Amino acid sequence: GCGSSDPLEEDTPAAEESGSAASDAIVVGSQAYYSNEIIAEIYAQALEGAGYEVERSFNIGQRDAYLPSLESGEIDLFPEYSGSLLQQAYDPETEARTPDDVYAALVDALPEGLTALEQSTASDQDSYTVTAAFAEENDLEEIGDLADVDTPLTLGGPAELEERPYGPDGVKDVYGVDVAFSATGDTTVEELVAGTIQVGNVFTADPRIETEDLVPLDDPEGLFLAANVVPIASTDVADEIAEVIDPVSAALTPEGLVSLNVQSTEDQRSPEDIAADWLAENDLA
Amino acid sequence: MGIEFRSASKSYPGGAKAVDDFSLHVPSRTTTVLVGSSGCGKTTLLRMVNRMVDPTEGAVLIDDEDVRTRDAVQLRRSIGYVMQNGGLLPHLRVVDNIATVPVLQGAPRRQARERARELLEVVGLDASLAERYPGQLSGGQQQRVGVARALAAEPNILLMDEPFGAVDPIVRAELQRELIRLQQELGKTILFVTHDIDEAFLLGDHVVILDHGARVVQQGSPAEILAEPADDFVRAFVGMGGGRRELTLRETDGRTVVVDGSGRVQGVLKDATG
Amino acid sequence: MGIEFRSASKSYPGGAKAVDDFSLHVPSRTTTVLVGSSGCGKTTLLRMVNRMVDPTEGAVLIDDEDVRTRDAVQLRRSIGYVMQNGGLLPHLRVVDNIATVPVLQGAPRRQARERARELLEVVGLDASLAERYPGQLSGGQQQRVGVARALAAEPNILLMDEPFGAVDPIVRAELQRELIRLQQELGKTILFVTHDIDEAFLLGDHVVILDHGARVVQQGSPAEILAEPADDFVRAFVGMGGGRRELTLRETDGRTVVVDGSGRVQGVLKDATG
Amino acid sequence: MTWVADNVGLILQLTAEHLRQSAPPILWGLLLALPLGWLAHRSRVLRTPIVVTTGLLYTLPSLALLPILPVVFGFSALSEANLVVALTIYAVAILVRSVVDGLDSVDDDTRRSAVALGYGPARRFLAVELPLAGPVILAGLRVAAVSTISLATVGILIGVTNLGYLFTNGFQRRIVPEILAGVVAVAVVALIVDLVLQILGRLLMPWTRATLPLQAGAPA
Amino acid sequence: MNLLLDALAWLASPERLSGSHPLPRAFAEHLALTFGSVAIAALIAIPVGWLIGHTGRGRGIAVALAGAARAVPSFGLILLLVLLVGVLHKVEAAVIAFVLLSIPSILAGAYAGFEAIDRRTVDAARATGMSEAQILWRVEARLGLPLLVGGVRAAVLQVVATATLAAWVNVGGLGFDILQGIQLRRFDQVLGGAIAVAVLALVLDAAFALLQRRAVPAGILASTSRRPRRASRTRRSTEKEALTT
Ligand SMILES: Nc1ncnc2c1ncn2[C@@H]1O[C@H](COP(=O)(O)OP(=O)(O)OP(=O)(O)O)[C@@H](O)[C@H]1O
Ligand SMILES: Nc1ncnc2c1ncn2[C@@H]1O[C@H](COP(=O)(O)OP(=O)(O)OP(=O)(O)O)[C@@H](O)[C@H]1O
Ligand SMILES: [Mg+2]
Ligand SMILES: [Mg+2]
Repeated sequence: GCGSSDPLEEDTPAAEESGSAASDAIVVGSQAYYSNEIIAEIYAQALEGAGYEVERSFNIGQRDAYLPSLESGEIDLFPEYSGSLLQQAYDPETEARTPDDVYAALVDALPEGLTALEQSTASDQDSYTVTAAFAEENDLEEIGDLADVDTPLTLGGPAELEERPYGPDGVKDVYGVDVAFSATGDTTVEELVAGTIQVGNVFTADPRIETEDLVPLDDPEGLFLAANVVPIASTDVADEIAEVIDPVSAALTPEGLVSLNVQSTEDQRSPEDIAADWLAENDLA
Repeated sequence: MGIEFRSASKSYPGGAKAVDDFSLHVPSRTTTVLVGSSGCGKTTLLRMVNRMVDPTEGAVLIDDEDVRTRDAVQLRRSIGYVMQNGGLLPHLRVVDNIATVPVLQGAPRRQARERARELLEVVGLDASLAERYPGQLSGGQQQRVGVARALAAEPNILLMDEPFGAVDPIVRAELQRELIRLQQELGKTILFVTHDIDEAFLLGDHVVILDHGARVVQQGSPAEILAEPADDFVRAFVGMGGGRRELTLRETDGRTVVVDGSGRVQGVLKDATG
Repeated sequence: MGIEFRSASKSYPGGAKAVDDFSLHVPSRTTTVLVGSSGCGKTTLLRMVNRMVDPTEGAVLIDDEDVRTRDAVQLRRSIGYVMQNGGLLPHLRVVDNIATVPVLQGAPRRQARERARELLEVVGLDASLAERYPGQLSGGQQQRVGVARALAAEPNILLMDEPFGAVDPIVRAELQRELIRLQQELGKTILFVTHDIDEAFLLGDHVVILDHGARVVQQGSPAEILAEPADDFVRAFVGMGGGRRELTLRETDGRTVVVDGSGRVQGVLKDATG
Repeated sequence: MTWVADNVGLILQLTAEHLRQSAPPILWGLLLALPLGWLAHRSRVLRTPIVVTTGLLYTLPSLALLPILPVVFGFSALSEANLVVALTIYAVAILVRSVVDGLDSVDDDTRRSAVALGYGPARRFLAVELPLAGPVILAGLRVAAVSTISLATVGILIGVTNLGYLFTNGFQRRIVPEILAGVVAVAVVALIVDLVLQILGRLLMPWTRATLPLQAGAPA
Repeated sequence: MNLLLDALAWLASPERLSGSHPLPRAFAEHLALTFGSVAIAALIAIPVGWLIGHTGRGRGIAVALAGAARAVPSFGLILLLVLLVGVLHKVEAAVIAFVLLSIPSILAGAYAGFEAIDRRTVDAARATGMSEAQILWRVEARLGLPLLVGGVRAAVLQVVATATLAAWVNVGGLGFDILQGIQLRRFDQVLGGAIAVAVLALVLDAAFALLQRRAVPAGILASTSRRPRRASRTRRSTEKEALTT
């Protein structure tokens, strides 16, 4: 098998990309998450508008999968979420919780070759969310209120939530809430609505919080870190592209991000169209 | 009485007529042999009798009754059928193969098996073979089991479709002798198909030579046919074309040998009674 | 000259001796037929000649030269081999099948094909068959193509392993006549294998009757063997056991017919020259 | 269905990507399976290990194989090579069997006939056995091609974008037509490739359909 | 090698018996999914396959449909069905996808089993006076069983491997550990989960191989052990001769 890997590797995009990165194209990456892809597309179009040559390397999976490529310079720019990146990649034990603290900690924690550009006010952070009906019935406002619910609770979320610091163990430690866990993956909201789980790990920018009448519970103890949208760039190009990207971050508001998501899921528009319109609306085109 | 073909024809979809207007009377308790080259329609004729094939025109009658008035499955159970390879069911033991039809007809299995064992002897096989599977028998043995199975339901009619075609010449000769013996004992109405003219002449009381479309070229007793071949086709078929049946005598080493038209020695004259 | 077996033996791993101390001289330009029942070692003998089997003891010589001194692949190309089913390569057109060996030997394809077309005629086939695949030929036609292919490299020796075993009797008779004609024209050294004693007597200048382990039971011309069967085995084998070769004469309808031991009519006497 | 109409370009582009990614594993699979199958066919000793090992590969779940490959082979986690290697492994698993069966299916008389004619071993393999094993190998190749194309969609789980993108993206956005388009596009691509292989087989192996029209169809 | 050891350690760890997805339960779920789907597929495919095999009709259509079914990507189909039928029926959605995945192999096994029977055997059965139902049940179904079991075996293997995808929609089974491992970059867990699936597949494969052997009618076994074995030995050694020359 090893002998045959050489010819195979020749035509891999990774090899091409590192070659073309040298030839000045900016490689923009994104997670395999539609909302993240829209932000990445906005970066890409903004850069193109500013005359950069851009290569898109979108939908490249989970953080741990793409981070090495980002650090190695295969990818030049990536829309990230401050708290998630900090906690999952660089400092699981961090005490920072507020947007500014987290951002500061992240800037410190980032390795040599990576630079965090200005963060945006828009955030898409983890939350513990319940249906409005359930919240009303049990008088829920913050996560800690779940401890008083006398029926057994099941927490739904992606498979890895089980092992995260803010997972079932975290909520027990911080709020004294006992929950069972169910790996609901991409169907968390559906299961929440269907009642098979009572608490869901939902991203705060998910438009269905609005449309499905869900309530993210308050997190006074800081179980979750702030997760503001922050562009992570290769240090090589960071200064150069900051001129283009910083205004984008400045223009991206929390409501704006939800609205971008709504355009994707409700209006079923393509990321290109959404990005182009948004840039035009914000006079960034 | 016996089997009667009345202007029977059969066309298969998309093919020419396999059997074209065939008429023949097969008398009870005789052996009639249909002989002809490959594809001339012999099998089709045979199968008309037990309704494995229904004629597209004309009719086949058994004891003056049109077979089409009878239920095909019941009819088949009442007629013995022997195929080229014995046609045994490979997953049943010899004894159960033989007992197939009686069991299908509702006979108690035990009794049917007992009878099957008796039949093994009738066809000249050792009773010890009863518990074997067909795959454990030689070709010749399988053939005998096929005959035994055909006899199991005590049919009046036996249809035999090239039953000895697949066994080697020595075994074949033995099986032929055995069949002659059996027929002398049992006196069934046998309709026998072969493409070997020698076999036809050996076994048949009556021989029917067929050309394509089951056209009857000549019929009669073996001696009649040999003495007066109807035409060149028959002549060629019975081997006279190559001179095989035109024999002369020659003296060799003080014996009289019989030599055919191409100079091949056919045998030795036992005693030269004119 | 010719082919010589010198005390050749062959044991297959795990089996008894397939050929045990076999010696025979096959003279040039004659047809020698090896005849014997199934499994007696005929094929093994034949394959010793073109080194598809190497004897475990003894030797096989062609024109006084041990075949083992020759390169097997080259040797095979120089010897014609005809198998039971023709052994044609199903993925090559008839013309390319015939041209196989010349092409393997480096002849220009075009020229080899031209020669192949000529050979089609030699074996009595229409040139229009050249572009067909073997699957589109009848058994008899395939057999002829097999012969044509064996002739293509102009070999002195032809090995024929039951070449006509798979075709029906009429076609078989035709092929046999054709082979006799061809041999009269070409005068090859033919080693022919069959288990049909009639075929052996028809084709062989010299007939070798074999028992298991390729033991030579008797050899000689057909007439010699018929006149003086060496023992009961030969007698049974040539059919005298069943009385098939013990002929008597009988008058029927003013003709003299020849009848064998079991009462079966063998033919008509042409003129009763003693 | 307006989603489909609005995104024809995307679908076509992903389809092209998909084909580009699936073709090499199919070819590599065949190229690797031929010698392996030949060995297994030829050697009694190697037969069982080869057939069992390749069969075992087939039982590895793709979901697991894909992320493990970069760790084992040291490819970049984003490299398309991961997908290509994984799919090649599955193709080999299917094809080795077919190659063995195909070579086994070559009539022994034909093989002997080739020996008797004076074919040397190598030439016999290439000019006689391989072509005659062709129909069975082709049948395996068709299965391998269809399953490779269908399986390639899992690539999206390790960041290789192809038609599988429509599944995960459509699922996140709850756009049924998007997923449906992906499913249909994959099936259509697979069936077209299957058809192409079938036609190719007919062109390359004309003798397989050359039989006597009636004589062959005579009843038993 | 290290990774493999880690994976084995992961598998052997006592923690596998606790947590939200204990390994034994995952095995049970995986098996239930597999056998449930294959059983449903068998109920559909066997009668249809037998009918095709017995009558010789409809083979073209069946082959085409089975080909199309093979071409449908299971992953996409599961996601599609979950969206369509809703999360409350996600198990059904996954089962439908796996049923579709199983049908082609079982169908092919069913009719190929019939087709592989010597036509003269069926002909003989008919000529001795068996009704069509008797032929189908007493002769064809019996003689076709080994290939049918082979088809079921192939289906089971495919579903076992593919059922890992069901974890994506939270249906359980051994896929969960793999999926979670991927997200957490815990390769010992990913490989451990993969090994668990592979072992399950191998055990099932071996069981079915045994079943397939048992399905061969005694008469066929008896004859193959007597005659053709000699023939095949003959063949092998002739090949060796050819090899050496
Ligand atoms: N089911 C069928 N469909 C189409 N054609 C058929 C069918 N059965 C037989 N035929 C054709 O009918 C003709 C007669 O066939 P039949 O089997 O009766 O010949 P046969 O004399 O028994 O030949 P053989 O000696 O080869 O057994 C042949 O040309 C054959 O091809
Ligand atoms: N490759 C082999 N391995 C083991 N035994 C073999 C092999 N080839 C032949 N034999 C055995 O050697 C004996 C002679 O075989 P051979 O093929 O020469 O017989 P034959 O006279 O040609 O028979 P047939 O008329 O059936 O073709 C047989 O008992 C056969 O089983
Ligand atoms: Mg017939
Ligand atoms: Mg032989």
